[in-house]
Formats: sequence, structure tokens, C-alpha cells
Amino acid sequence: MKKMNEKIELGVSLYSLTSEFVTEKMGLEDCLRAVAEMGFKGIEIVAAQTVPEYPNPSDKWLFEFRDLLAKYDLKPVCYSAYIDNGLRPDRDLNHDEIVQFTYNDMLYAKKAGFSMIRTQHSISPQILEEMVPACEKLDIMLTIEMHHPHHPRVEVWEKYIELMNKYEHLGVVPDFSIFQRKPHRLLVERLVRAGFREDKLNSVLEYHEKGIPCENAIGELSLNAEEAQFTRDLYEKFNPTPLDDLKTLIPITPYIHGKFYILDNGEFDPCIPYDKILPMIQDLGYKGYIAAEYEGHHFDMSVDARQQLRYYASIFNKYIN
Amino acid sequence: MKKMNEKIELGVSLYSLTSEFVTEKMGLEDCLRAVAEMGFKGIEIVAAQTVPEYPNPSDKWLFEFRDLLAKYDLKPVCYSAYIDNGLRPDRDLNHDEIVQFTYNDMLYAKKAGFSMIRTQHSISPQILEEMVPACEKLDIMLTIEMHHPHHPRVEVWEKYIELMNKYEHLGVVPDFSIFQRKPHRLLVERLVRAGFREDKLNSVLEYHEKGIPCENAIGELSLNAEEAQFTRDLYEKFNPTPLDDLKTLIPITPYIHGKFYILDNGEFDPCIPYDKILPMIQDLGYKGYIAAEYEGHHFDMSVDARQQLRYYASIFNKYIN
Amino acid sequence: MALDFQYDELMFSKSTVKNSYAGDVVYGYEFEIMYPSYRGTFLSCIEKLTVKLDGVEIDQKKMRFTLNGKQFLISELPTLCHEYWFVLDRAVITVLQDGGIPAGAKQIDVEMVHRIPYTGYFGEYLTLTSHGTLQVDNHVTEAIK
Amino acid sequence: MALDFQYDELMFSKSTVKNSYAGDVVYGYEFEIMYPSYRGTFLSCIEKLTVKLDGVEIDQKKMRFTLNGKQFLISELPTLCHEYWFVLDRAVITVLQDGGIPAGAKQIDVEMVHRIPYTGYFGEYLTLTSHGTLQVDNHVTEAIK
Ligand SMILES: [Mn+2]
Ligand SMILES: [Mn+2]
Repeated sequence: MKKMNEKIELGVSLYSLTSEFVTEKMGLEDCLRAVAEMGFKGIEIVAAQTVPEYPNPSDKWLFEFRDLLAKYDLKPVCYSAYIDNGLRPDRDLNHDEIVQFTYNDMLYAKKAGFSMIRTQHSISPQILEEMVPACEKLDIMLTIEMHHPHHPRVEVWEKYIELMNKYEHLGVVPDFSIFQRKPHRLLVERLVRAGFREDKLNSVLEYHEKGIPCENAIGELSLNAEEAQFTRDLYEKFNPTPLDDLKTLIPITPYIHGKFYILDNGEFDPCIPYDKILPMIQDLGYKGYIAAEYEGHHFDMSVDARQQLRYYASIFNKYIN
Repeated sequence: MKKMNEKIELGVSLYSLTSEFVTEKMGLEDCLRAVAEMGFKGIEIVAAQTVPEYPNPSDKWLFEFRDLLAKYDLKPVCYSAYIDNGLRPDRDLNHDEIVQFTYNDMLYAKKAGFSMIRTQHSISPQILEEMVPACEKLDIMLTIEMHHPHHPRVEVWEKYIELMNKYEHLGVVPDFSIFQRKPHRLLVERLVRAGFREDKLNSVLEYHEKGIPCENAIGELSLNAEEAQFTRDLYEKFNPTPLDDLKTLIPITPYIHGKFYILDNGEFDPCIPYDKILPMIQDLGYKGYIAAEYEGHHFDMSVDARQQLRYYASIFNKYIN
Repeated sequence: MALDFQYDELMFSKSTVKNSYAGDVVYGYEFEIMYPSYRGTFLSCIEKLTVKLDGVEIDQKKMRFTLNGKQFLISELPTLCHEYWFVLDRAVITVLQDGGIPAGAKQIDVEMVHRIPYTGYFGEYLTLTSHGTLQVDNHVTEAIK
Repeated sequence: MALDFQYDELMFSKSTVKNSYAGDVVYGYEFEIMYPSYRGTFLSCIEKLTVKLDGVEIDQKKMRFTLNGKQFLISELPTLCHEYWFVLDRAVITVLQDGGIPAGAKQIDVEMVHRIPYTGYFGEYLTLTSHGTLQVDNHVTEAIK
């Protein structure tokens, strides 16, 4: 077990407040104050969103950020990194560049007081293992996010899981998008705006929910070509990996992305089965932070993210502790 | 005639104070104050030396610089540009890049109050002519420096001279390095430090001064291989174009680089024949600035450039007005 | 399903059109754009950037892109692997045009094709096409001289 | 005659060697260099940059070059056509080395081969090789935490 905390505790990724941040309604300190007031304990930043000097934050920025977290009694939990593999037009990042990005992110995380970075699956198993001595020297956890459409049986993940079981400083960050079972309301609304006839779409969603195959839906519902393509996309995307995968993941999980897209209340997520997930990770002995990761801003920037975070905290508290 | 002023007047290139500037003994304002106190009236900057934000100085920098010149009652005469043709490892700058650099430098010059930019011969005759409408619109003179080893019979210069005679806003900036007739003291000292036996070098310089051919010097003076190569370099370098070229140049000259390397007094430059040049340009009707351009810092950074500038001003005043 | 990556409304945030001055000469016009995303990107991820003024596409050679205190040609953008566009920073697009924005001009449209560099899931990178529209009004701001 | 372009003494101006810290872990050492010239240059003009510690050349992959708030691999320098090195700015060279500067280390030597980009007179560009030497002393400065 990757025990990062005494108990399961609620954190938040500042990414949740994207809409407020990028429209300059809330500055960085406003975001921190807001989440502290809502009761979140741990902080994740997506450096490529938060740091003006990205990819090379100055010591000045990092130390000021560390001090700002202390001011609001927030724990620096996860410094989120990218492997921007497609950064160059002519080729993918090479070995030395990926090592450079990863090692730097570990140094920056350490300087700002984090004990974990989250990177992406394109790091490659070879580089992941190569980083282990640096992880040990710096005492920094190096984690890879498992995000939809990935799951433990993706080939590269089988290797990652092996390494994460082998080395104390490696781990997985399951993003619970891997368990999303149907499209959320904002996506449905967007599909309607994109021209999917509402009654047709509702029928498709019923077919999908009942497990009737995609081609039946397309054949029986007189969809036009565009609707048919959207339908294929929906069936492909909303094909969640079994919750049982948590048994494989939790022992190598030091941190979790509590992904959600839109909540209508503080009771229930219709899209991701938190009612089943949260008791299950508790049973599996998970001890660490779950970061509320609100992602509805991808679809509608006018939603009040703070309200969404409050709803998420409420669902969390319903099941944990 | 390119009449840029009512009379011949003394300016200075801040490049003269390179040693003081790059070792941070004098800041930009110190340099301006110093040259104003010495009686220099017009200012040239080498943007790639002076501007921290090069190649794209901000409006803020340009306006502050303009105001600083006004504070010391100095006239912005020439904004010196480069064609950094070899900037890229794979190819020379292309047409669009040279146009971009040149047009930008004209805009920056205009914003800071200059009415002239000085560029380099690698701009090409085609681009030089292409820039004419922009020169006219902005009322900015676009000039090319003619520097040793160039002279009016270099092929590309024949074309430039034709264009400069044709268009009011084009001109040449003769750098009087084209008339240097023998190596200056700092170069002689450097050659001695590099291993050229002093007595041998003195003999070579005598041969050169008397017009005895290079191969005679090498043959008769028992030079070693390295000394022989230096001797060939000296003969090639110190082979000045005739002063008579001023008759071709002055009518298309809005500005002059009064180059000098080292002066021992305020009377005479042993290397560049200012005693002949200055009366000659006056006779030819030149009206504009001559910028004192001290270059000894290339060879010895410990020389007092301010003393050198005072010597140069003294020589200038001996002949002009 | 590119429907789940839509921040285009951010492109023109509080942007206006200004004439570009050198001394008293108007040599062009300019406006600001933001990178339409939840995070910043590298300019090398911009595959195409076109501007239309009232439906007529502007010559790429007459456009300049300024960010981080540096000015670039549009053709250079794909080479700028170390030029990061922070999500709160405004890039300035300058159109070189004697006299500035033409009288009566109404609308500027920007189309940007950009690669999302970390989306190498199961194959190719996701490439998005973002659109932004700016009304010119007659509020053309004058420069400080 | 490359004797007439000599500013090498500028390379190590007021430079010292510092250990590089992340928290309480020393992951390397670093020192500053200036561009040895009367003007700034573009990093793309640096053709080669090698460092020796007491005569032993440092692995290029263990070196980082930081300027303008950005960190580069040495191998990237020739590609940085828009990274200007102002003549008064100090670049930081970091050597990744667990524990920092080795005890007893005495001298750092830097060799830089750099192209002078405007010297296309009658042919090829002038390329210079500049040298700088820094005495390590025992004055290894500690970082602010
Ligand atoms: Mn996530
Ligand atoms: Mn000159």
C-alpha cells in the first residue's frame, strides 16, 4: 500500500476552478482562500495552468506559492506535470527531454513543498524506472494518472503496474473518469446544440443504458449520419472499466482524482458511481487524498464551480468517515 | 547630397563605451551623461548592445530612452541595426526575416526619435530598394555602413551606390576603418603577446610602410610560419582604399563613423589619416554628424574610453569649423 | 469527440482593436488574443493562424505575432518550442496596414488550428480548430506616444 | 585575424560556484557566465559549450543552461533562434551532481564555440572559441530556501 496519509482526506485540484481562473474572476490566492473556506485540505496544481513561468517556475514563484499554501493551512499534495509529447511539429519528445521535464518537475515540486508529482502515461516504462533513484534521493513520489480511456489491461499499464508494485516511490493516480458510465448533462446539452435531435439522443441514451448494442441503436432509431457518428463515439467512450479494477489499483495508489463533470446536488453523481466507489476504496484500505476534480468547464464555462465543489464535498462526506 | 544637419557636428556611438558598459562600471544613463559633458551632440546606439529586450524593444524602453536623451540635450542620430544573417545554424536569414528585422528597427528608431537606422551590407540591393516606400512613409533614412574591408568597387556596393543616388531616403555610412593604413598600437601589442617577435614585427611594419611587397618581407626577415601568416594578414588588412573614394561616397553620405582604435594624444591618429580626411569631407560639402567610434576595447578593455573620446573630439575640433 | 474541449470564447477576452503608431505614423492595427484552453501551450503547437477582416483573409506576411516581449512571423510559430503561452497572457496580433484599421471595418475573425500536445492516447494527437470573432466598433484606441 | 575580437575575460564576471538545492537535497552545482562580446547574441549561435571540472569534461547530458527564465539542454542551444542573450545578462550553467560540487574541487573551465552572425564578409561566418576559467575556492554559496 502507498500510504500517503493517516486516513482518506478530501483535497482539490485547482483545475476545478479553471473557469474562474482563466476569466480572471479569481486569482490564485482567491482560489486558495475559497477552497480552504469550503473545507478542502490538500491542494493539487496543474503547473501548466497555474504557473506563469511554466515550464520553469522560478524559486521566487515556488517559495511564494509554498508560503501562500501555509497561509491558508493547505497541504501541497500533488504537483501535476505533463508529458507534452507532441510539443514539436516534427517529432515526439525524445528521451532526454522527457527526463528533463520530469526531473525538473520533481525539483519544483520539492521546492514548493509537494511530496508527489503526477505525470502522464507517455513517460514510458523505461524512463519511469530510470527516475527511481531521483525519486528516492528527493523523496518524491512519481505517479502516472490513469485516465479514461485507459484501464489496467492497456499494455503499457501492465508494465507500469509491475513497476509501481516494485518501487515504493512509484504509483498510479486513478482518475475516476475510467468509471464513467454515461454522458453527463453538459455533454448531452452540447450534443443537442451540435445538432443531435433531442428525442433521438434520449433514445440513444436509453439504448446505451440498457446495454443494447450500438449498431441496433443506429439501425432502429433512424439517425442521420452525424448522429450515427456521435452515437458510435458515445458507445466507445462510455464503456467503463469494471469497478473491480480498484483491487488492482488501490494497493499502488497514493492519490486519487475524484473526477466529476456536473452534479445537480450533494447526494449523487449520475455519471460516475461514487456511491459504490467510495465505500469500496475504504474497504480496500486506501489512505490518502482524493482530489475533487471538477471538469464541467470543458463544456460550459458559466457553471458555478464553487457550488460544484461543495456538492462533491457533500458526496464525499456522505461515504467517507 | 544627403544633408542631415546645418553643419558638420560631432556625435558619438555609445559602442565607444563598450568596456565601461559591459563591465557595469557605467550604466546607460552614466554613458549619456558622460558624453554630454564631453560636448558630444548626437547619439548612436547599437541596439544589440544597449537594449535588454533586443531584438524587440518595448515602447516603454524606447520612450524612456528618448526622454533620457532629451534630459541630457542629446540628439538621437542613428539607431544601429544588424543583419544577423548567420543567426540560424542551418541557413541564412530569408527575405521575410530580413524585411521584418529592418522594418521593425525603423519603427523602433522612429518611436525613440531617431530619423536614421544604419544596417549592414548583407541586406541585399533587392531588399534595400523594397524598403524605400516604408522609409518614405516613416521619413526614416535607411543607411548601410561601409566598413573595412569594403570599398566602393566591391560589386554589391556598386549597386547600393546606384540606389543611394536614386532614392533620397537611402545612404551610406562610411566607417573610416576603410582608410586605415597600418596596424594600431593595441593590435601590435596583441601580436607580440601572441608570439610575434617584437624586432621582427617592427621590421615587417617598416617594410609595409615603405610599400615593399609582402613576400619580400617574409623572405628577407627570417620569419617563422606563424609570423609569416600574421604578416600576410597584415598586408591584406592594411591595404586601404584611396581617400579619393570620398568623392563617390560623400554625396550619398548622411552620417559618418569616425572609427579609431587608439589615440595617444588629441592631435593625430597615426592609423587613420584624419588630418587629410576631415578637411576633405569639409571641402566636399558634407553636412551631418560624425560619430566618434572608439574600438580599442576589442583589443584591450582596460583603456580609458572617455580619455580616448576626448582625444578624438580634440582632433575633430582641430580641423572642423 | 472534440465537443469536450471547448474554450473558444476565451480567445477574445476584453480585446479591442488599436491602431499601431510609430511617432505620428499609423503603420497597422493590432488586437489581443488569449489561448483558448484551461492551460497554456507552446507556440509550436499552433499549426495555422488566419485572420479575416470583414471576410477577407489577411496576407500572412502582413501579420505579426507578439508574445513574451518578442515578435514572430506567423510562419515561425511551429518552430517555437520554447515559447510558452501562459493561459492568462495576451498575444498581440499586428496587421501591417498603412493608415491602420480601414474606415468602416466591422469584424475580425480568427481561426487557429492547434495541437493538444499531451493527447497521445492510442495514436495521433488531438488537433482543434478554434474560432473567435471580434467586433471592431468605432472604439479604436489610440496609442500612448 | 581573430586577434581583433577578444572579450573572453567577460565570461566569468563576478561569478561564484553555488550548490543547487531542492529543499534540503543538493542535486547539483551552478555558476554564471556572461556572453563574452561587446553585444548580445542569439543562443542559436553557440555551436559548442563544454565544461571541465579540474580537467575532466562534464557529460553534456548532466548540464543545463538557464537564461531568460528558461532552462535548456546543451544540445538544444543551436535551435534557439529567438533566445537572445543580452550582454549584461548572466546565464546559469547547472551541473547535475548528487551532493553538489565535490569536496576539494579547484577549477572550472568553460570553452564556448560561437558564431558571429553578422560577419558574412566575403564568405563564411567568423566563429570564435572563447575560454573562461573560474576558481572554485571554498566559497560555495548556499541557496535561499
Ligand atoms: Mn484527472
Ligand atoms: Mn562602424
